[in-house]
Amino acid sequence: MTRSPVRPHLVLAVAGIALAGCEGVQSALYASGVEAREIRLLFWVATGVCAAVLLLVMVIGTLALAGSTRVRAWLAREQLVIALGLILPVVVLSGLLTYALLVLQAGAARNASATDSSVTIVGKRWWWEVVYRDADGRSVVSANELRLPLGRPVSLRLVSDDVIHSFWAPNIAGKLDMIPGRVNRLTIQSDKLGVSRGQCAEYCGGPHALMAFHVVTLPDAEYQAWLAREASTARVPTTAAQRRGAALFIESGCGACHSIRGTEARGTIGPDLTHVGSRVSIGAATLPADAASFARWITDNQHIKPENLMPPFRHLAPEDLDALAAYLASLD
Amino acid sequence: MNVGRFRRAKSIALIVLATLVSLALLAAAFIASGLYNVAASESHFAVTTKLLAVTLRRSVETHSLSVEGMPSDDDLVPLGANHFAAACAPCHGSPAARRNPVVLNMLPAPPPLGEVASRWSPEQLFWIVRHGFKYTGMPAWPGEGRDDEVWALVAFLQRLPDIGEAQYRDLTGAAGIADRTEGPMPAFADPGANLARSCARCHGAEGAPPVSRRVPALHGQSAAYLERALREYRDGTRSSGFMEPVAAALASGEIEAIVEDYAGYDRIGSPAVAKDAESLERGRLIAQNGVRESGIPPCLACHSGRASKQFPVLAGLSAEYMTGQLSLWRRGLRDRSAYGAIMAVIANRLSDRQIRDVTGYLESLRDARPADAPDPGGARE
Amino acid sequence: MTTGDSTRQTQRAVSIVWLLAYLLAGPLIWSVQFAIVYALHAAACATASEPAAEGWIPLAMAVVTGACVAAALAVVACRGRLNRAIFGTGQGSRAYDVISLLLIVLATIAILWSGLAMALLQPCSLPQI
Amino acid sequence: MMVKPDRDLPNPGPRPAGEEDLLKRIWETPKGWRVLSAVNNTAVGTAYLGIAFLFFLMAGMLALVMRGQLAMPNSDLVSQDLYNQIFTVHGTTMMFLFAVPAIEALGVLLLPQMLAARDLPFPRLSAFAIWAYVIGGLVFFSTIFYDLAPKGGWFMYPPLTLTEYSPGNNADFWLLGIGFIEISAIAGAVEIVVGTLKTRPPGMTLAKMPIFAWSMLIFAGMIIFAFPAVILATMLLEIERSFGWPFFSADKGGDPLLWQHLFWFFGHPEVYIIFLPAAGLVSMIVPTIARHPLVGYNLIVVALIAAGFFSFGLWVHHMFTTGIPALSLGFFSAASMAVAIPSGIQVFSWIATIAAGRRSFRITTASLFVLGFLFIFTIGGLTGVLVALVPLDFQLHDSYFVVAHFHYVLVGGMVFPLFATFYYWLPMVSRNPLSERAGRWVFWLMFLGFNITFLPMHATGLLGMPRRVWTYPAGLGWESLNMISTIGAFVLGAGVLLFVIDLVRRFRPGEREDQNPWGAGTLEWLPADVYSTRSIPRVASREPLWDQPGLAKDVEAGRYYLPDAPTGGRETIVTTPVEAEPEYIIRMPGNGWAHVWAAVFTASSFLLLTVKLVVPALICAVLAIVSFIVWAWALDHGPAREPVEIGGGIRLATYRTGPSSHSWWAMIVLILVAASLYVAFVFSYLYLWVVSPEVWAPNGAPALPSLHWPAGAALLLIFGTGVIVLAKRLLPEPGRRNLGGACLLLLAAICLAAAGAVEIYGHWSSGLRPTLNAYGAMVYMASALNLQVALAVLIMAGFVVGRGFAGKLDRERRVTFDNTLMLLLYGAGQTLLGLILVHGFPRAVG
Repeated sequence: MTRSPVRPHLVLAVAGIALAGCEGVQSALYASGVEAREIRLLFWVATGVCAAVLLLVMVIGTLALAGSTRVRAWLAREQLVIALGLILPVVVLSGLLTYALLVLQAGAARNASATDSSVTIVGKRWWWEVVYRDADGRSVVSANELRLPLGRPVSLRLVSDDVIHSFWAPNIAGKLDMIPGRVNRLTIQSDKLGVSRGQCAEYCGGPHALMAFHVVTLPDAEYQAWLAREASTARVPTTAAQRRGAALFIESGCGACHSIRGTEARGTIGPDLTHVGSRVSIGAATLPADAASFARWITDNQHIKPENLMPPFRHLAPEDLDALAAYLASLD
Repeated sequence: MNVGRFRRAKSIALIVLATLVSLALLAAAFIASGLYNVAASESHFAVTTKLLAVTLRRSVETHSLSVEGMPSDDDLVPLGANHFAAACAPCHGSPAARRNPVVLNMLPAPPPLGEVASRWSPEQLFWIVRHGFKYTGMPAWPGEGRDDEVWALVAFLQRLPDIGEAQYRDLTGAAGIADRTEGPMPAFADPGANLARSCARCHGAEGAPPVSRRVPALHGQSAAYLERALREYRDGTRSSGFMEPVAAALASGEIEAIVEDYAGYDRIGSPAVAKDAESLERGRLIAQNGVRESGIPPCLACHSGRASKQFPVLAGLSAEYMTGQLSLWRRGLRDRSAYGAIMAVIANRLSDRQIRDVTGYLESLRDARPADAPDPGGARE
Repeated sequence: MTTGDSTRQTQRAVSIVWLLAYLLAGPLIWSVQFAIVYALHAAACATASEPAAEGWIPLAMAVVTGACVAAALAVVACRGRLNRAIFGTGQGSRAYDVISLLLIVLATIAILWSGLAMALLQPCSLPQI
Repeated sequence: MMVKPDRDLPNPGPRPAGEEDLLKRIWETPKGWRVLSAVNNTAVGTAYLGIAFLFFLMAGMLALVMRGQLAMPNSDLVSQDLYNQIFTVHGTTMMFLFAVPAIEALGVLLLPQMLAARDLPFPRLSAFAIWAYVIGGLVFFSTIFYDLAPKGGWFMYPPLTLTEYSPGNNADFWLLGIGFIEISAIAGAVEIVVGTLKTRPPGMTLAKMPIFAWSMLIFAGMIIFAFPAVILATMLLEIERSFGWPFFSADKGGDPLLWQHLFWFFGHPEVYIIFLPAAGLVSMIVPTIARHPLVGYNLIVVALIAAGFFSFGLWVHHMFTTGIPALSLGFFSAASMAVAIPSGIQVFSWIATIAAGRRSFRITTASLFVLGFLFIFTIGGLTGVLVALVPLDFQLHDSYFVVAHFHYVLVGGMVFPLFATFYYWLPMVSRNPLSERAGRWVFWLMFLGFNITFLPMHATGLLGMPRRVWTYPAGLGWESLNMISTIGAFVLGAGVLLFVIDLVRRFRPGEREDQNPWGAGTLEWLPADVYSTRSIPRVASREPLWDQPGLAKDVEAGRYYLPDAPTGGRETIVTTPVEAEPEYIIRMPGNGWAHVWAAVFTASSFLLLTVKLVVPALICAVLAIVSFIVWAWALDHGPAREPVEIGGGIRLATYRTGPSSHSWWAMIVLILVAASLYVAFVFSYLYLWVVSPEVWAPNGAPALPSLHWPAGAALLLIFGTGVIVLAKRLLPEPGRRNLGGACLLLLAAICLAAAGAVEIYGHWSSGLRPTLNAYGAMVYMASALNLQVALAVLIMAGFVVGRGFAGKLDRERRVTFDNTLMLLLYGAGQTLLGLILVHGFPRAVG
C-alpha cells in the first residue's frame, strides 16, 4: 500500500496514542495551543493565589481553635473580619479579575483580527462535520477530525444542525458552544505537531459521551498537501476485495447517507467517507480507523455507540463484510 | 361478654374451614379416581352447556371492552374472505360448503358462522378471532401483533350473513380454488399442489392484481427478496397470521419455484388513485432526496431495483400496504431480521404526514427508478 | 376602623419600606447599574450593524456607571438626614447604619469592578481566547 | 452585655389551673391516620424534613450507581439510556426535591421556635405545600423505575428537550416535578416573609433577629424574584412541547439561549437560596458552642444581603461559553467576584467567634460538621473564583472540575450544615440526642469520603473529562482518578448509612429532658410543648437566654404575654415589622382536611395532564378549586370579639384589615411573584426581538391589529377600575346584607377577563397565530399570562359574592374583598402594561 508523504507523522502520533495510553492527549494541562497555554498560566497563577488563601484560612482557623488566649483574643475582633474578610478579598480578587480580563481581551482581539473563517465545524448528533475551504474557495467536507497547520491561526465557524453541542479541544483552546440558529467563532493556533483529542462538552442526549474527535497538527506544507488530497476524489479500489467492497457499498444502500466523492454515493446524512481510511478514528473517535473496526462498526454500531443514528447492517456475509471493510480502510 | 363473642366467632370460623377442607378432599378424590369421562362422544350436562355458554359470552363481552380502532374500508372484505376460505371454512363451513362430518364430531363442534355477525359486535368478533377459545379447538391468531389482519377477517364476518353462495364464490374464486374448501382438512395443512394458486388467491396471478390494496403485488419483485420474505415468515422473524401458516407449509424447493414464477411476471402497478399534487411533490422529494434534517435517506437509493436484490422495489406497490408495513416497523414488529433492523431505524424517523406523502408518491410511480430522479446527492445544498 | 387608625397603619407599612430602601440602597444602585450596562451592551451589540464602530456604547456605559457611583456617594453623604427622615429622632439604630454603609461599600466595589471590565475590554468583540 | 432582669412582668400572678391543659387541647396533634390533617409546625415541619431527607438518600443512591458505572472505563454496569436518566433525576432531586424543601422545612420547624411564636401565620398553607410536594416528588422520582424518567439533564436545555429530540412523556415528568416545587416554594416564601416580619416576639426588632431568621427572610425574598423566572421558563417549554409555540426553536425566530437565561436567572440564585439559610444555621450553632455572641452580627447580615443581591448578577457565568460578547461576560465575571466577598466575611466572622469563646471551642459532632463545612466550603468558594475567571471557565466549564466545584459548594455549604443541624437541634424534637460516639464516625466517614470523592475530580476535569458522560475510553489518564472518586463515594455513603442507623435507633419524638442541652442563647431553647412556649416573652437582646436570667422560668410559668387562649382557638401575637410592638392577635386555623384534598387534587390534576388525560385532569382541577374554596371559607373570621388582654395591660384586636393584616402582606408577596413573572416575560419578549427582529410585525408577521382593539381593552380596564371605587362604597354596615359591592367586584373581574379576550380576538382576526413564529407565540403568551391572573380574580370574585350571600361580608369583615381587589388592580395594571408592550413596541421600533 502506497503512503502519501503526510502519513508518517500521523502514523507515529496514532501509534503513540495506542501504545502509551498517552495521558494528556485530552487535557487542559498539556497545552499545545496558544490559547490553552495562556489559560494554563492563568490557571496556575490563580490556583496558587487560592491555595495561599486556603492556607491562610486554615492557619487562622487553627489558631482560633487552639491558639493561646492572647492570640485568640486578638483574632476575636470585628477588625479582623473586615481586614481578612473584606479588604483582603477585594485586593486579591481585583488582581485576579484584572489579569483574567486582560487575557480575555487578548483572545478577543486575536479573534477579531482573524478575518477568514477557513473551517466550519457542524455539531451533529453525535459526530462532527468539518468543512475546510481550500485555496480556491472550494469546500472540502470531512468529519470527526480537525487538521491544523502548525503555528498558523485558524478561525473556526461553529454551528449546530440539531441540539446544542460544545466544541472542546482542551490541549488547543477552551470550549465554545454550537447553538442552533447561531454562528460562533473560535480562533485557535496549534504550536505543537501531533495528535490530541477533544470531545463534546455540552450534554446533547444519547451517546453524548461518545462524541469526540481528534486534532492533528501538521507542518504547514504537509497540511497544504493533505488538504489538496482531501479535496480530491476517493482512491479507486485496487484489489479484488476492495472492488467487491466498493460494489457492496453502493449495493447495500450506504450511499443513501454517506458520500464517497468520485462514486455514486452522495448521501449527506452521515459523515463523508471519501478519505475515511486516512483518519485517526471512526465513529467520532470511538474506534481506530482500521479494517477490523469498520467491520465491527457496520454490524455492531448500536452496541459500540448506543442510540447513534446509523442502522446496524447485520445481513452481510462475513466475506462481504471483510470486503466492505477493506474498501473503506483503503480510502486514504 | 366480649370473650364469649370471640369464642363464637372462632367456632364459626372453624366450621367453615372444616367444610372447605372436606370439599377440597372430595374433589381431589373424584379427579384421582378417573371417574370423569372426557370423551368427546359424551356431551355435557345441559346445565354445564348452559353455564359454559354464559361464561364464554360474558368473558368475551368483558374482555372486548378494551378493543377499539376498527378500520372501515371495503378493501378488507375480499382479503378476509380469502383467508376465511382457506383457514376458517374447513371447520366452520361456508356459504358454498357445509361442515365436514369430521368436524361435526368435535365437542364443542365449530358452529356455522352465517349468523355470527348478529350475535357479536365487531369488537367482540375481533377479540374472539384474535384470542381464540380455551378447550374448544378455536386457535388464537398466529401472527404476533398483527391486529390489522384480524380486522380483515372481522370485516368479512360482518358481511357474511348477507353473502350468498354465488357472491362467496365470486369473492374467493379469483384463482378458481374456492371449491377446495370442501376438502376434509384445512387447506394450510395440505402441502400439495396448487401452491401457486394458493398464493394467487390473495396476491393475484400473472396479469391480475392482488385482491386487496393491503396485499402487495409480488409481480416482478426480485426472486431474492421474495425468497427472503418467505423464509422470514417461515422462521418467525416476520409475523403474519396470513403468511406464517402458508410459509410454514412450504418446502425449500417449493419456495424457489414460487418466487421464480412471481419474479418472472410483468410488474403490475396499482390502479391510479387521484392524489393531491402537493402531497405527491412532497413525497417525491422524500423518495428521491430524503430528508436530511430528520436523517431520512432517499427511499429510492435502495428501493429502485438498482441496489441489492434483497431490497424490494417500491414503485407501484399500494400505499396501504406500505403504510401498513411502516407501521409494523414503528411498532417494533419487523426489526428481528437483519434487513428489517435497517428499515426499522428509518421508519421511526418518518412522521405520519411524511409516510402519507411518500407512500402516495411511490404508489404513483410506474418505473422503478423515475427518469427525472436526481440522485441522493441532490439533498446537498 | 377610624381614619386615624388607618393612617397610622399606612405609616407603619411605609416605614418598613423606607427602612428596606435605606438598608438596601447600595445593592439597589448596583442592580440598576448592572441591569442598564448589561442590557445596553447586549442590545447594542446584537442590533447594531457595525458594532465595533459604535463609540457611544462605552461612553453611555461609563456615564451610567459614574452616575451610580455618584448616587452611592450621595447616599453616604446624606446618611444622617435620611436616618432622621426614616426613624424620626432617636429611633434609629446603629446596626441599620452599619449595614447600610457596608452594603454601599460592597456595591460600590462591584460597580467599580464592572467599570474595570469596561476599561479593559472592547465592547461587542467576541470572547475568544 | 447583661440586661437587668425585668421584674415588671406582664402577667406576674399565678396562672389559673387548667389553662395549660386548654392550650394542650387546642394545639393537640391528632392521633392515628388523622395525623395527616395536622397543621402544627412541629409535626408538619418534622415530616417535611424527613421526606426531604428521604429524597436525599434516594438521590444519593443514584449517585452511587453513577459512581459505580464510572469506576472503570468502557463500563456498562448501567445502560447509556438509564445513566442519562439517572444523572437527570439525581440533579433534579437534589436541587428541587431535597435542598429547597429541606431549607423550607427547617424554616417551618425552627422559625416559630426562634421567634417564640405559637406557629407561622399560614399553617395550612405550609401543610398544603408539603402534601403537594410529597405526592409530586414521589411520582417524579418513581419514573426512574419505569424508564419514564427525564433524560435531558436537570437543566433541561432545549432544543434537546423539545418534542423533536425528546419524544414521549419523560421530559414532561420533569416539568411536573418542578411544577410542584414551584408551588411549595412560593407557598413557603409567603409563609416565611410574613412569619419573620409579623410574628416576632415583642421587643425583637429587625436588628435583634436571630441570623437564621435574617437568612430565611432573604431566602424568601430571593424565591420571590428568582422562582418566577423558572416558572415562566417551564411554562414556555411545556407550551412549546404541547402546542408548538416556537419560543426556543431557532428556525421560527425563537432562541435556545432564552431558556438558559431564564433558567440560570433562577438557577444561580438557587445556589444561594440553598446556601444562605445553611450559613444562617452555622451562625446560630457557632456562638452557642463558642459560648460567645457572634462576632460581627451586622457584618453577617451585610454578607447575607449582599450575597442575596449579587447572586442575581451571576446567571450568565453558566453561559460563558455560549458566544456572548466579551464585555458582557466581563460584567458577570465582576459580579461573580463581588459575591465572593460576603462569603469571606462570613468565614472570618465564624473564625473570630470561635476565637472569642471564653473556653476553647467544644468539639461535638455538630461542631465537627461546622468545622468540616468551613474547610469544604472555603475550597468550594475558592474554586468558584477560578470558574468565575472567564478564560479559565472556557476550559473548566462543563468538565468534572465544575462537578467538583459545585459539590464542594453545595455539599459543603448545605449538607454539612444540615448534618450539624441534625446533631444540634435534634434534642428539640426527640427525647434522645444522637450518639456522639457514632457521630464521630459519621463525621469522619463523610468528611473523608467527600474529599476522596470530589478532590480528585478537579484533576479529572483539568485532564479533559467532560460532565454528564456515561462512559469514557481508557488511556486518557482518567482511570485511577475515577476509581478513587468511586471509592470515596462509597465511604461517604457508609457515613450517611451509619447516620441513618443511629437516627433510627435514637430518634423518639417527644419532649426532651434537658431543655437547653448546649446552653444556647436563642429562644428556640425555651421550654416548649405542642403550643410552643407557654407565654411569649419580651426580648431585649439577641441572646435573651444568656442576657435575661430567669427568662425560661418566667416564660414557662406564663408570666409573659398570651399565657392563655383568649379567643378559644389557635392564635399568636402579630407585631409590627420593624420595632416588633404587639399589634393584634392573629387567629389561626387548626387541623383540617381541605388543604390535604386541595394538594391531592392539584397533584392528580398535574399528573393526569402529564400523561395527557385531559378530562380527568380538568375534573381534578375543579375539585382542587372546590377544596381551596372550602379551605378559604373558614379563614375570614371577622371582628367578632372585643379586643383581648395579653398581659401587661395590652389589649389587642383579634381582626385587622389593610396594611397591618397578615393576609394583606401575603397578597403583596403573591403580587410581587406575579410581577416578577411578568417582568421575566417582558425580558423574554424584548430578548427574542433582539435575537430575531425579522419575525416581528409588521415585517415578519401580519400587521398589528388596528389601535381600536387595544383601546377597547384599555377602556374595559379603566371602566373596571372605576367600578371598583363604587364597589368599595357599596359594602354594607356590619350586620346588614348588601350584595352590591361584591357583584360590582365580580363585574370588574369580568371586565378584566373581557379585556384579555378582546386583546386575543384582535390578534386572531389580524391573522396572527401563536405557532407562526416567536413573535406570535410571545403576543399570545402576554395574553395568556393576563388571562391567568384574570381567571384567579374571577374565581376570587365569585368567592366574594358567595361571602356576601352568606352575610359574611361587610365594611369591617372584608379581607377577602380587599385581597381580591388588590389582585384585580394588579391584574389591570399588568394587562395595561401588556397592551403597551405588545401594541406599542413593534410600532415604536418598526
